[in-house]
Amino acid sequence: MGKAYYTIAIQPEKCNGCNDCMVACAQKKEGTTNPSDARLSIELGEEALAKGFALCRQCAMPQCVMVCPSGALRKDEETGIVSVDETECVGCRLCTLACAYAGIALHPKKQKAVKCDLCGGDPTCVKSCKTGALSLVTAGDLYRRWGDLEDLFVPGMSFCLGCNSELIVRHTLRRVGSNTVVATPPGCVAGVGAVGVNGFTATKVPVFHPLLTNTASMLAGIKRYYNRIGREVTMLALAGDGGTADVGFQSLSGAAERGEQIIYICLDNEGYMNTGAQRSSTTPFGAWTSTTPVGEALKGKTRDAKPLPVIMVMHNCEYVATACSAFMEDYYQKLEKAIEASKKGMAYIHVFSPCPTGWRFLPSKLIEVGRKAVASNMVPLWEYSREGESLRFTQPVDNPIPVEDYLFLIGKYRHLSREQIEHIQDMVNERIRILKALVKE
Amino acid sequence: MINTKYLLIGSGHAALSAIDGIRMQDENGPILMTGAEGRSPYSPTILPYVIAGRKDPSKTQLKDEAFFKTRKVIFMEKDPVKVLNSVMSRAYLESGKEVSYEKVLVATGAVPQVPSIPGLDDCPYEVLRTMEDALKIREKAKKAQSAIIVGAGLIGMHLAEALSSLGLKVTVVEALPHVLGTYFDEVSSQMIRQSFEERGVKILTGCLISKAASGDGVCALSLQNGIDLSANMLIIATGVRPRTDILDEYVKKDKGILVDNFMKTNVPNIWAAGDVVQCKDFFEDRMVLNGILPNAVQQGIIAGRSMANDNNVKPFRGSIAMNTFSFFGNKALSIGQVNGSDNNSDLKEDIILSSSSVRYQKILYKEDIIRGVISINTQLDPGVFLRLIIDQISVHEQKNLLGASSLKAGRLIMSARWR
Amino acid sequence: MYEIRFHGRGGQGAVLASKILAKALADEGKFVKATPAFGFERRGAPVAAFLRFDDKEIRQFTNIYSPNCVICLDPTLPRTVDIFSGVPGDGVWVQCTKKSFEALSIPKVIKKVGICDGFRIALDVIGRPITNSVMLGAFAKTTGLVSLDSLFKAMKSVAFRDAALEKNMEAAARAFDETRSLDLSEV
Amino acid sequence: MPMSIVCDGNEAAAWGVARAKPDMVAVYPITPQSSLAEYISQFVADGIIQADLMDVEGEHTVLSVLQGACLAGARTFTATCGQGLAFMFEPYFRTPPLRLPIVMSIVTRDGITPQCVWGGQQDAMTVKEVGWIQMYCEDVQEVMDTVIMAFKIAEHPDVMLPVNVCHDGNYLSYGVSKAEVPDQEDVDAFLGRKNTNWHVALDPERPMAVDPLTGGAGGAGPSMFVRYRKGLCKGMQNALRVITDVHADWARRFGRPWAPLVEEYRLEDAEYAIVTIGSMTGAAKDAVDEARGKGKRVGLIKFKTFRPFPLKAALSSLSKVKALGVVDRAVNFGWNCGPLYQEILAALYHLRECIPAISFIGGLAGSDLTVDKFNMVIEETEAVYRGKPGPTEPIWLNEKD
Repeated sequence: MGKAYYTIAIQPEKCNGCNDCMVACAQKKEGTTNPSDARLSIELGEEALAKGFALCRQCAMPQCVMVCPSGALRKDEETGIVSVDETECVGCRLCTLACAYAGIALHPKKQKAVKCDLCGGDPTCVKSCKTGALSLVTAGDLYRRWGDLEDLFVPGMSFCLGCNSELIVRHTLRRVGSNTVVATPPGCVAGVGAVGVNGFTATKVPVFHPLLTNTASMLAGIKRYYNRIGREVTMLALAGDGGTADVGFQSLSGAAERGEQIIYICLDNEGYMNTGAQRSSTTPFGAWTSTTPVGEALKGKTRDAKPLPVIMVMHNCEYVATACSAFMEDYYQKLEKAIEASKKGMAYIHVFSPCPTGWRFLPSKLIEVGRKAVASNMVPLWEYSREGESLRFTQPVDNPIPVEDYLFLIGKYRHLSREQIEHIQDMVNERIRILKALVKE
Repeated sequence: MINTKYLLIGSGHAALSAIDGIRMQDENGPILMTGAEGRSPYSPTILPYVIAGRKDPSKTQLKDEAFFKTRKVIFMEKDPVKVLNSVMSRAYLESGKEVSYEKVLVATGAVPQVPSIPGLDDCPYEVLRTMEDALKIREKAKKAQSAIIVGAGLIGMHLAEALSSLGLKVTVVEALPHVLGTYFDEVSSQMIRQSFEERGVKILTGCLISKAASGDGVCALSLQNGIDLSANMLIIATGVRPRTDILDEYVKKDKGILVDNFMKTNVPNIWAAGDVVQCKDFFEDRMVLNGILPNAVQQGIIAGRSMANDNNVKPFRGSIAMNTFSFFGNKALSIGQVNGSDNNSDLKEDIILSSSSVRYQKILYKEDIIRGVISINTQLDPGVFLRLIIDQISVHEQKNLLGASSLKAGRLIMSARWR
Repeated sequence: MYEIRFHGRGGQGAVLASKILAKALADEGKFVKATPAFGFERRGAPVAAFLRFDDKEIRQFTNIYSPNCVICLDPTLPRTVDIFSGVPGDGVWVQCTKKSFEALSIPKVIKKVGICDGFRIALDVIGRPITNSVMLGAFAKTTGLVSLDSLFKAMKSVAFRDAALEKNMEAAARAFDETRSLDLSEV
Repeated sequence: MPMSIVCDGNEAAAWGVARAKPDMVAVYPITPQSSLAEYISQFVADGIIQADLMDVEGEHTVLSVLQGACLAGARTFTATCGQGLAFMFEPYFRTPPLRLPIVMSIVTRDGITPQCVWGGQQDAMTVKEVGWIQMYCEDVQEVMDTVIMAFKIAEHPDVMLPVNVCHDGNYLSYGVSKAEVPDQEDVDAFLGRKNTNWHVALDPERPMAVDPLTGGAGGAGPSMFVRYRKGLCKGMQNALRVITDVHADWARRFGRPWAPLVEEYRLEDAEYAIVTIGSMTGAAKDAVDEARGKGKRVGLIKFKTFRPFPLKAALSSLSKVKALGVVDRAVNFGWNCGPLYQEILAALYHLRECIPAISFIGGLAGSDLTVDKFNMVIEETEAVYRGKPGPTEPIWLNEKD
């Protein structure tokens, strides 16, 4: 359990549909050159990026193995390869019903299940792929790759136990790298000493406190000068919702409008969490904060959260995305796009950042809170790029769980009345409707 | 007395999946699994293949010793639970041992349902649920020339093919108007039937049995429509019922053990999964029996994770009827709601039918969402379609392509949703 | 020190006229200081601008309250604004008008009057009733304190909008030709 | 050959900027600074200024982008006034402790409310305590020259502080006069090699944390904070010397000897003096000349550098007379007098004797400080010199205009 195994990963945007992988596989497995004999398949759709893949993921908990009544399928605990013992297969095809990736099929002649076995660990298809669309990775590979990147924050910063922002900022700076100037305005990240305390610094890159109000402006000034002298240096903002959606909004808005080349990460913990949990404009309706308290007359915040990421879409940004630490791969992919986009203009990522301290839930529930926020559509994960000209859900939620399943995980919502919950559910439904309208069919 | 944290009663797919479910969250909590037959775990689904000689009965084991060892599971192969005392959290085994558990999963599966037919009790009939049953039928079939199978469900039809392939003259008697009526519509059912009949299997549908008799190595059935049948073997394959007899009265049951979407019974530390449960239906608000292998696996995982306090476990989506069925080299598939005509008049059908060969496909939609699929010998990925149904993915744009080129369309839609 | 006060309406270019004249005088070696009276730039509102020049350095940056010369860019303005306010005597008045000397009411403090039908010239040449360049030509003719060439040079250094430099010079030149002056001390 | 032009103060400032060759300029228009913003934009458009022009959405961002650019090593310039300065105040008051040598013109304007778009020094005077160097100009040419000199002062290693070059809204912003634009090579030679962020930088090639949390009740924090504060004060005091040196250097190179800190006019044998600041001084000098013509022994003391307050230079001049009339173009509400007057009183404490002084407040909201007004100032001051008890309240010069 918990071991990371190899699997073949596909990057659809790199695939040109040449079929080399399928031919190579067919040759190796069947001695033919007929792509339909291959253990993987790539179908081309009408649009350039539309591709239909059929390929085994060598799942960690393979459903095909679990449903096989014949004991013919097994996952090697060492290599992770899911393989078929053809002599034991009776051809019942229950495995094909269990696999959502079309990764296993019945051999038309032998009437036995056949599937990719990674060629024992050195897959022919990957070697044959000239565009780099196919690669052999472990699920853990990604994490290991991230882990191998240098953590450019020092250890021992005084984040709260289970802080989501720490997770995000450390990962972010790892990926963005050392040729970077980091701005972290007053807020949790700065408050834990990200810029340093009393003469000691907390990062291995240049870092500074902008004002709560001018993060994007200051970065814009730095970037413009580096551009002027012909040096490519990345500008990274790690700001909270106060410095972004509230007093910092004008400078952000102006910088986005002017297309300043900045990666702006907003860590939205829905309030001023480092100074005693006061309300911000991204605090959701009904939430308790120290300035929207719960009493006889008032029951938490009376207004809905400002939908900042959507606002940023309409702001001349090159790239806008929402993210959540419960979906780190999703975040990393967005981060990579943001890095690219920031070479042309502003890349804005709005990271949902649950706060165990200020929201009142156990640190151990952090990821669960994130998952349920996404599963309930409280926090839809999407991205927009100016090039793509359309908004795209990266973790579509077709059957959202009721928002109360999310709300009741968190202390700041404990007092909510039925009417308040309904209001939040209505708001969530309405915002999803608006977002969907921005998706180009 | 044996103490354990997790007791798993049964050794089928549900119980085995529960092991992995528990171990996702709890790496070391003691697990005890009890089997009834003194065999390595196997699947009843494989039994027709054993009878047909296509599967070596000694090679049916689903999991080897290493599986239990790496997962730290104690498997007592032949210690069936006799009674479960839900109040004391104790299981009393037939061997006389007592097991004290913190949490228990009841995955006792099902037992054959035998209809009451006058005279049947005196006949040497067979049922097929255990390996012993299979071996017995296989032995008998070696000496027999003919067999009557009562019930044209999956087991009955599987058996009919198996026995027919062994050279027996097979007659199938079914009370309902069609074979495999649960899974296939009239057209596809007729195609399957025709295929059987072409190979000499006699199929009598819409026939009720009035009495049974035996003597001289021959079993005889009288049907209500006046037909008399006789054969060397009589096999009853009229379905199964959940095996709930070990439970006391505190555990709520209807036809099966009633469970919620996390496979929990009304008793806080008792879970149930697999063929023994009665659970939510996927499409409709009702509690249904659930004798379907992939559902049992799903339930087992959910039950295991729930037992180990995994807060992120997603609830069971509800039982969906589904099966793959192979007959004489043909491939049939059924998922979800397949009959639009009955009480589901809002379903729309998209049908491809080939008259020249055995080829048929029907996709049922409710608006833009797929509700069911029947396929006989057409190309599609069953698992992809199952996922499209479960996730209720709107396929408005791709409807035409889904009907005409199901394999490609399904893969395109699914791939677009992966990351 | 010689002090000039421009009167005009917003849009007629009184402030620009003071700037041009300042440049022209500076070019002729004079020390100059010019300031506009400040207000919102509403079209049609009365505006004023002030200019001092001298052969020695001028230090004060203030408005002008007792001008030696009043230049009025608009024919209707004398009816609403006391353009002669503070003129101490022996004053010079350069007025945009199509009236004759006889039709003007000339106060006692004015010693010399220059008139020019600036509107007609501006409309003829520039196409719009902007009289600043015209009245600079009239001022040059009336007073002889600045040469037309210096004015042209100054105009060239000012960024005229719509590239109307040529037309403005033409208008100033025509005004120079058409301006008639009356010396009351000789009467 | 220096180019001779006739221009207003805003254009003169823009020419100063052009000759100083900044890397980045950011401006947000506001009356009466707008034409300065326009000149700069036009100069950038015409290639006269080869700087990155940041056309941003407000003064707050104006100064913020310049702070960023400056931290990366850029020479920067901006200009504002009045409400724009108020809106800019948040980044404004951290610029000095960041030790960023930004040069900013304040085209001084009176404060609201009542609503007012005209000149007055209320804006600059209101922000005088936060560590910017402030120099007030008298004349169009001085505006141009001082803008150039400001860069050299700001970027001096002993100073490293931002500089405000203040010129009066209306009278200097729009006031036209002859001016000389110095040759580029001469200015280049004067300013020397640019090195704006030798001290504090945001550069991945030499990572440092700019502005870490500093302070608290114990540990290294408080002493470190005091060190920062004392450093800033030292930079301010160093600036007095540097301003003087730079003005001397300017006079040597360009032949225009502006008084760097305090200017004395006809003070040598004066019995009493009037004290001025900014563009009012011209008319004041004319009034002094007139009075002298009538045999009155009056002199004038003009403050060019107001921050840091040139205490020594001020005392040297103030101690030469026996009565003072201080004319302010702004109000010190807390003391019911003009702000310069208040500073003069503080300076006078350092003399062992008491010199009577009157506070005059005039020129508010664009009102005119004419020679006549200064005649009155001289009369009142003379009366006090002659022994009449001074007024206990300020005299409002334009009260009856």
